[in-house]
Amino acid sequence: MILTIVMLGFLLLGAFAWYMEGISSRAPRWIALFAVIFAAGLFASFVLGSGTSFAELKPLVRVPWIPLFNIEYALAIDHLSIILLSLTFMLALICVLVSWQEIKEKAGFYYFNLLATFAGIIGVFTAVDLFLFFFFWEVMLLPMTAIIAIWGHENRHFAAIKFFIFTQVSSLLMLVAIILMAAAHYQQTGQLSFYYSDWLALDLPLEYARWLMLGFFIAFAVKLPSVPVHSWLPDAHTQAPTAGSVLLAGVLLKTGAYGLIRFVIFLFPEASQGFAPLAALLGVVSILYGAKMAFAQQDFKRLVAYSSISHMGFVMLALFSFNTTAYQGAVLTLVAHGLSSGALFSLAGIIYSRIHSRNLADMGGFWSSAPRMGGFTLAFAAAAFGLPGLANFIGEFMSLVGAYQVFPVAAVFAALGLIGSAVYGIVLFQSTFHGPPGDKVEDLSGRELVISGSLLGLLLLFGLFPNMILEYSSAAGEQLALLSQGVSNLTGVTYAH
Amino acid sequence: MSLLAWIPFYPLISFLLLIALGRRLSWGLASTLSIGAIALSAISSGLVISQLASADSGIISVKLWSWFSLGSAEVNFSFYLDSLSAVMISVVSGVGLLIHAYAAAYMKNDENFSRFMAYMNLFIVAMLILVLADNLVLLYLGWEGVGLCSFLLIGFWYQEKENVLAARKAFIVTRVGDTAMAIGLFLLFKSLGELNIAAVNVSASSLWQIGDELPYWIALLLLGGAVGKSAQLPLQTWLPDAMAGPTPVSALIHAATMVTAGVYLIARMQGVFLLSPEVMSYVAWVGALTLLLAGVAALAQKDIKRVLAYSTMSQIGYMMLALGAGAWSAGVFHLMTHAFFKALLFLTAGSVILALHHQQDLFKMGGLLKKLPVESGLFIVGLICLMALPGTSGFFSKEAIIATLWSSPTAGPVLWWGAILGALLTSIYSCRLFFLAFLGASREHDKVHDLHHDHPTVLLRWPLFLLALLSLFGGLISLDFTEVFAVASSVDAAQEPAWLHPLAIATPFIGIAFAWFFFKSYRDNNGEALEMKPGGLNRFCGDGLGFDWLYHSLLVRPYCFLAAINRRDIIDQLIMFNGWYVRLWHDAMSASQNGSLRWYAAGIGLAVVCLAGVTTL
Amino acid sequence: MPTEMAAAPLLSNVQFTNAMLLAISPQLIVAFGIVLSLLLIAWKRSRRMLQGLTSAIFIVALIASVPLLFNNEIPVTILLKVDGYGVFAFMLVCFSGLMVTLLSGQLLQRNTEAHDEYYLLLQLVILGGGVLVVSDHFASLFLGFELLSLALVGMVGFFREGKHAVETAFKYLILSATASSFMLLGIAFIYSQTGSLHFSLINTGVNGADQLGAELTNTFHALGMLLFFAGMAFKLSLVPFHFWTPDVYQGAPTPVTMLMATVSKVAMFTVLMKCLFSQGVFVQSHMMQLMALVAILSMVFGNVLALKQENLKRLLGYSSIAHMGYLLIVLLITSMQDINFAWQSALFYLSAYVLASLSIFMVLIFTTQEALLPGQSQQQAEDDTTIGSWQGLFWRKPMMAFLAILAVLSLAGIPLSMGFIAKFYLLTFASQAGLWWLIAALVVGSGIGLFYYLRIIFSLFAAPFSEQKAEQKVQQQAVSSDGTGQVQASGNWPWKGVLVTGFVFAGLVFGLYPDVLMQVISRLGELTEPLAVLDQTP
Amino acid sequence: MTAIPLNHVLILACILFSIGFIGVIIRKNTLFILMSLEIMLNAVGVAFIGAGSVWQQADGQIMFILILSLAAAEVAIGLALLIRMQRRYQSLDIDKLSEMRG
Repeated sequence: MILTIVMLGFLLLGAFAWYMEGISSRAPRWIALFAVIFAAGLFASFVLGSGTSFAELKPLVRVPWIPLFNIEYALAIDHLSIILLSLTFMLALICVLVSWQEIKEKAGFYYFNLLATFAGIIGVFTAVDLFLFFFFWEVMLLPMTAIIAIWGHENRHFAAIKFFIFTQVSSLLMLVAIILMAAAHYQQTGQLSFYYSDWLALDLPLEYARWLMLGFFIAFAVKLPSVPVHSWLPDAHTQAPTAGSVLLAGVLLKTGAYGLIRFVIFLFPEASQGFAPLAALLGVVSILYGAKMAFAQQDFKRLVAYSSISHMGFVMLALFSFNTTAYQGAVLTLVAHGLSSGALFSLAGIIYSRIHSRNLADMGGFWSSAPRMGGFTLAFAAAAFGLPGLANFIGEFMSLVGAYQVFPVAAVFAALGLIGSAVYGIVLFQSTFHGPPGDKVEDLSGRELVISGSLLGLLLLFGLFPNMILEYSSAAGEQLALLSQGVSNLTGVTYAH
Repeated sequence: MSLLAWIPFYPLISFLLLIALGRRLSWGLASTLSIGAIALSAISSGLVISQLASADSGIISVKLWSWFSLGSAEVNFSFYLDSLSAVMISVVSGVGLLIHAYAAAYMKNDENFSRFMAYMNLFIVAMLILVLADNLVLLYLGWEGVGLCSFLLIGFWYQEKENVLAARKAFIVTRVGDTAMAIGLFLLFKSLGELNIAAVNVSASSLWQIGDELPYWIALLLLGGAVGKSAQLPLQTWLPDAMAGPTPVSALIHAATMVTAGVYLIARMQGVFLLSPEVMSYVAWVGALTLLLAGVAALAQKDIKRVLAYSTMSQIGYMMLALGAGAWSAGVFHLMTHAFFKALLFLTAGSVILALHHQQDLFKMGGLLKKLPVESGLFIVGLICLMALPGTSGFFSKEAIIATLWSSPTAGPVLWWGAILGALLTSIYSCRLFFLAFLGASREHDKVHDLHHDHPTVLLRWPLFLLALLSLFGGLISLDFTEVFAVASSVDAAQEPAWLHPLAIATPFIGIAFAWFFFKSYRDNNGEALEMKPGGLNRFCGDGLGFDWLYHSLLVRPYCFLAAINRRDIIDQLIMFNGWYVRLWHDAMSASQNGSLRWYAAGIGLAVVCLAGVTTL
Repeated sequence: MPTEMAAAPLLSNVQFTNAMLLAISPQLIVAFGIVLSLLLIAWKRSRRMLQGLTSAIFIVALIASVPLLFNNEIPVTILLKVDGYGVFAFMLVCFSGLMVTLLSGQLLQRNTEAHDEYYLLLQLVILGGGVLVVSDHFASLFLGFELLSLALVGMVGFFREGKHAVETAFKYLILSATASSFMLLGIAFIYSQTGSLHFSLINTGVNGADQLGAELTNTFHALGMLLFFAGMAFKLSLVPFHFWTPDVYQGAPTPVTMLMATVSKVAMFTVLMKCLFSQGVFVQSHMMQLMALVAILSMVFGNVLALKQENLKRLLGYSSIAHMGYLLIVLLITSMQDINFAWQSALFYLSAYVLASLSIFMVLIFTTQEALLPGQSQQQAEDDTTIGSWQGLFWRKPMMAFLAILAVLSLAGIPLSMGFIAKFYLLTFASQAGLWWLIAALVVGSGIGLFYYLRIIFSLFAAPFSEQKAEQKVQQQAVSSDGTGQVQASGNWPWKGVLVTGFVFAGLVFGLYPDVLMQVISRLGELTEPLAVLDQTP
Repeated sequence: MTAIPLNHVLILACILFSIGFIGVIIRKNTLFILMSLEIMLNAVGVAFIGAGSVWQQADGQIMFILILSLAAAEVAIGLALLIRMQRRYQSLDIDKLSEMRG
């Protein structure tokens, strides 16, 4: 129930912020800040105070919504959701903070949209009725699109439309798959159901499951995104306002990965295992292509956007390796990438606020005037290219170690991505902070220090003590490995664990 | 927490303080902080090593915390000290301390002094973690950490474009090696389920036979990492460019410590390497080829630091050769002595450069013997160690290497001759360097900057004296690696020709004699302008034998080209082509909405006819 | 040559009972209302009174329909058959008529011409629609069809001084007459082969028609079906009979466009469904393929045509083409079992579509009223309303813009709106029937559609006019309000806010909690298990 | 007297209908278009009456009467519009009515 309150709270406080806009131009951001902190606190107290184990999906609420189709309002959380929800809250805070000075026009409506997006994301991470999941999946798009389209940069409408159409078209396929799944449940049990746990019990013919899996997979692959359906992302990231980019890269991409884990791999273990080689290939191609494209970019945010594609390639590869280590690595990569790319986008916003350009050619030599900013940029770029000690390294390393057990060749090619990431990471850092000093830029302000510092702190924390996250993903990882073992017993294909 | 754990911790604290406080710290405070931290590390190292001597197992280890686990294998944040890492930490903290002291003086006037010292401290942290790591992942952490520091320090003067590019190159080229190493780790973990160094070495030898395929690949991939970090063929190209960094950096990172990490890695993983004689011989060959190539390239350099850089490459080639030949102790011994004398050479060169207002071109120096007698003396000490004249530390270590080569199963006479030739080259380029810089008459710099005017003498001189002492007498230190290295196959000295040793000892003198006559014009220069002969060969050697060109045209240019032509993302274009296509349809269909009633009626009729056709067919 | 007498010819002695009278009471109320209106006009020509009377008639008809909703089906002579679905459709029709009445007042007031006929014609249209939705016979279909069409022609060209009045009216008249000729020829062919004008083929001369439906072997019968379908498709503006749509949508007065988009579509589709289902068309594979083809073409090309359209009314015209294409999916049933679910899907979809269309046209009317320049007739302003003219509406009139957004989202089929649930129905239906090609076309069409729907929404959010322009506008408005005080007074029509808020509320409620409506619709049939459709394996 | 086969009647109706339809398409004068529409409707009437006589029902003829009234209504509206058109455009050329397009 608490999550429902959080979502409603976000919406109501968002509306309140919107209303308050007319009264005080400063009120909306304080309301938003309060909303996020309050919600995070509520969530934390709930999770920590509940005293129950979340190793298995724990239902929170289940009430009928559309009885005719047996659609329910059902929420549940497990460790994966908790990890991703925590990431969401963290980045929500960052989003509010980076918007602090940036958004001056229509701030009330802006914070309403921001909070509505958070609400939608929370819904996605907790819904266990697939219709509800789809509902949230779409609902989180709307305010996000509004954020891009209203407060974005010069080419915002194009980017917003592209973003929306990509996700919408792919998710219609998912909707068809959801409907067919529910119908399959009807045929097997005589009752329509969209409930996740009910679906887990279904026994589908492999041929049929393959098609359904594909429907889900395409939707999530677009969101992840994976080559060749990635191209909405560079545009959307580039054109979005800073908080939009942070949210997109930090959390929205993770919904794709979340979907892959929960609704592709666990729902269709057999089918997705058959599909795994192709998915791994897509992952590897994403890694290399993303790295190469990132290197080619002249636009700070575009570069980071392509780097996200590259990093999500690791996640794809790892998830479809059906291996405990790889799974843990993938989950950690999700968190780490959320933090590091969020940080890089924040920095892009901070630099943009100084020089009003995202073009790397307009930058250079900032170190002399803004050493702190330089230090943080370096640290986050280092996180992006997987410097050990930061969380990204553990994530990628475990992903690759795990993937290597199953797809050695793919993992070797994926490892080449480490070189590619170093290339673009270094280029990014050097073309902003190295070189002859140009215009003087102001160094980080106190608020910006808090943003960067907290993100770096978390990256270091999870880099040095990754067990804080890993221990929560080990159970699911082992389940995954067991699942694939079960399948390989059936199919005769053996996988190393 | 045990003393061992504290060793990297002091510089870490110092790093954090320096970064946090930045320019607010005065020179005095900043240098005290950074040097003090290293001093504490050095003292702790000494204490720990003395503890090690009394330890029964010959090992001290400490587990700080459990880092993460790969399946059933725990990867811990723990340190492991045995005699090999003891040598390394003493070199790192000892030489590091001296270089820090020197650097504090050298960089005194730089506005970013505390940032510089912070990086240096961070480097020491990373390097200590590298050598103390008890598992390969932690080692990799240090490995990447030193790479990052190297990057930062090469690009410390970031306003110059060359420095920026050199830093980029250094990082990316070593990253190529690192990736190979990472893949090696994947393979290692897949096959052994373990990444703890000691455990790997043990289970490798128990699980595999000599000549198995798995250890071959693992060793080869680890070698890939080693050649990247240690600037060996074929990933050597970054080191000469790395000289763009401040000279103390070159001394610390690109001569004494980081570049020898590859040697350390191979020595550390000897359990795996021993199982693959083929890779051992590759190691030897890589070392031999690098030392010859670097020797030749050093002969054609104009920049004093680049000569030393190639010389470093060449000396590491010796270490590799030693490892490849199975002379583990000799290799590590040479690592240590090389750290002493190469640090000395670099730091002295730094003093010279400082005195000459950042003039690094050898052809514009000359006659420094009279103007800078102390520095000249120190440089001579360094050079004789480098040439391995009898009695110096370099002599002991290099002779130990050459002695094992002839009859080693993985090396052999050819490589022995290579090593001798390398020694010959070493003495020739050393003499050339000395002649050009110190003999003859001054060519451009009539006035020499008074070093001690604004640099503290004590810090600028005393480290050099200490290093000179170490260089001269460091050969007397005896290292005992029996606990670490498996006993090398006994060399049957009886079968070796008797002239081997005399020839090896005589080689440097032959080189000196040759140089004495060949470089007469350099030696007897009277102050007239000197130019390097512009011949193609000179240029070829000067550019490092064309590797840069090769990589540039084979890898860099195609990658940039690919990136440039596909900047707009062909896949995106393909997808957006659909948009174009739909728009085309839109235009076509819109044209049919021409407003004419009769046309619309005809459209209906046509539609009916067509549909009737479709239905009946 | 078949000689046996077909059962139940047009002229037969059927007892007319009270139940029948009750069953068609809503239609009778409207018919009676027309007479009443005529009398009112004769007595006193008052715009407001007539408008009030018309609204009252529609409201009474709506109320009268409610008790009929869950009745069993009642044949009223052989011409009509009143069942729940038809009643529900009639309520949609009537509700749309009510909205049109309410929204026409402003427009008529601005026109100095006579306007009494307008409401009469409107009532005739509703009556025509009312007859259509309950008809069970080709004759009644024909009557309803023509009643609706001819009255509409009158309304389309009502403001004869309008820029496009003649052109629009002529296009609609001639094309619609052509189409109805096609349809009539089709009916004649069908009649010639079956010997019955009744929808149901039972007891007719068609071979094997004692079961419901049969594969057609007779060319003229097939041709008849085709021609009949073509005539209906014209009214539903399905590709390739869609040519007239954008021109007429643009040229007609906006309330009339609204009428065409709602009443005409609902009535036509309902009767088409009734007819085709009664004829057992689902076993005629040719017709099924034909309809599938038309559906796919409509979905894709409707959206393609709207892609770069700037004129809002034209754009909505194109969008309606696509929507009727989507809706055609429900006609592609595979067996009797599907019929109920097809009805539910269709009615829910139509409700969503009607609500969205009403909302968006309402916003269109309101916004042009406010932005009217002096000397510009409202009709002209509406005809020329482009997407750009809604620029920045959100910042000026948030509620109205929100209604527009909700309507557009509904048309685009995105959650939070009824349109999404409607699309969910269609997808459920299509995936059960295994209509993969249609699903593909739906996905592609929706994708293309998003492009222009989002353009509308973004325009609402875009920065308002530059200050200079806005100032100019303010000045102009000041001038105009000084000149004609009456216009200013009527600009603040008090119901406006109520209407907008009501529609927003309805849209949100039905979008978020569609069960309210679903339960009603699912109880209309009551004959079979509502989800029996799911029993088949796809 | 042999009965005329139904198909003949229907084919006649088809031909008549096509003539009318072609008239609608090719005629530029609005008046002729209206007349062509009448032909089309009459063709339908022929078909109905033919079919009705085959089935021995009055239905066909009733339909024909309905069609006649439709035709009358249509022509009435059409002629009214025609007058408007003549006034406004001083022409009866239907092709002038193509202002809305695209």
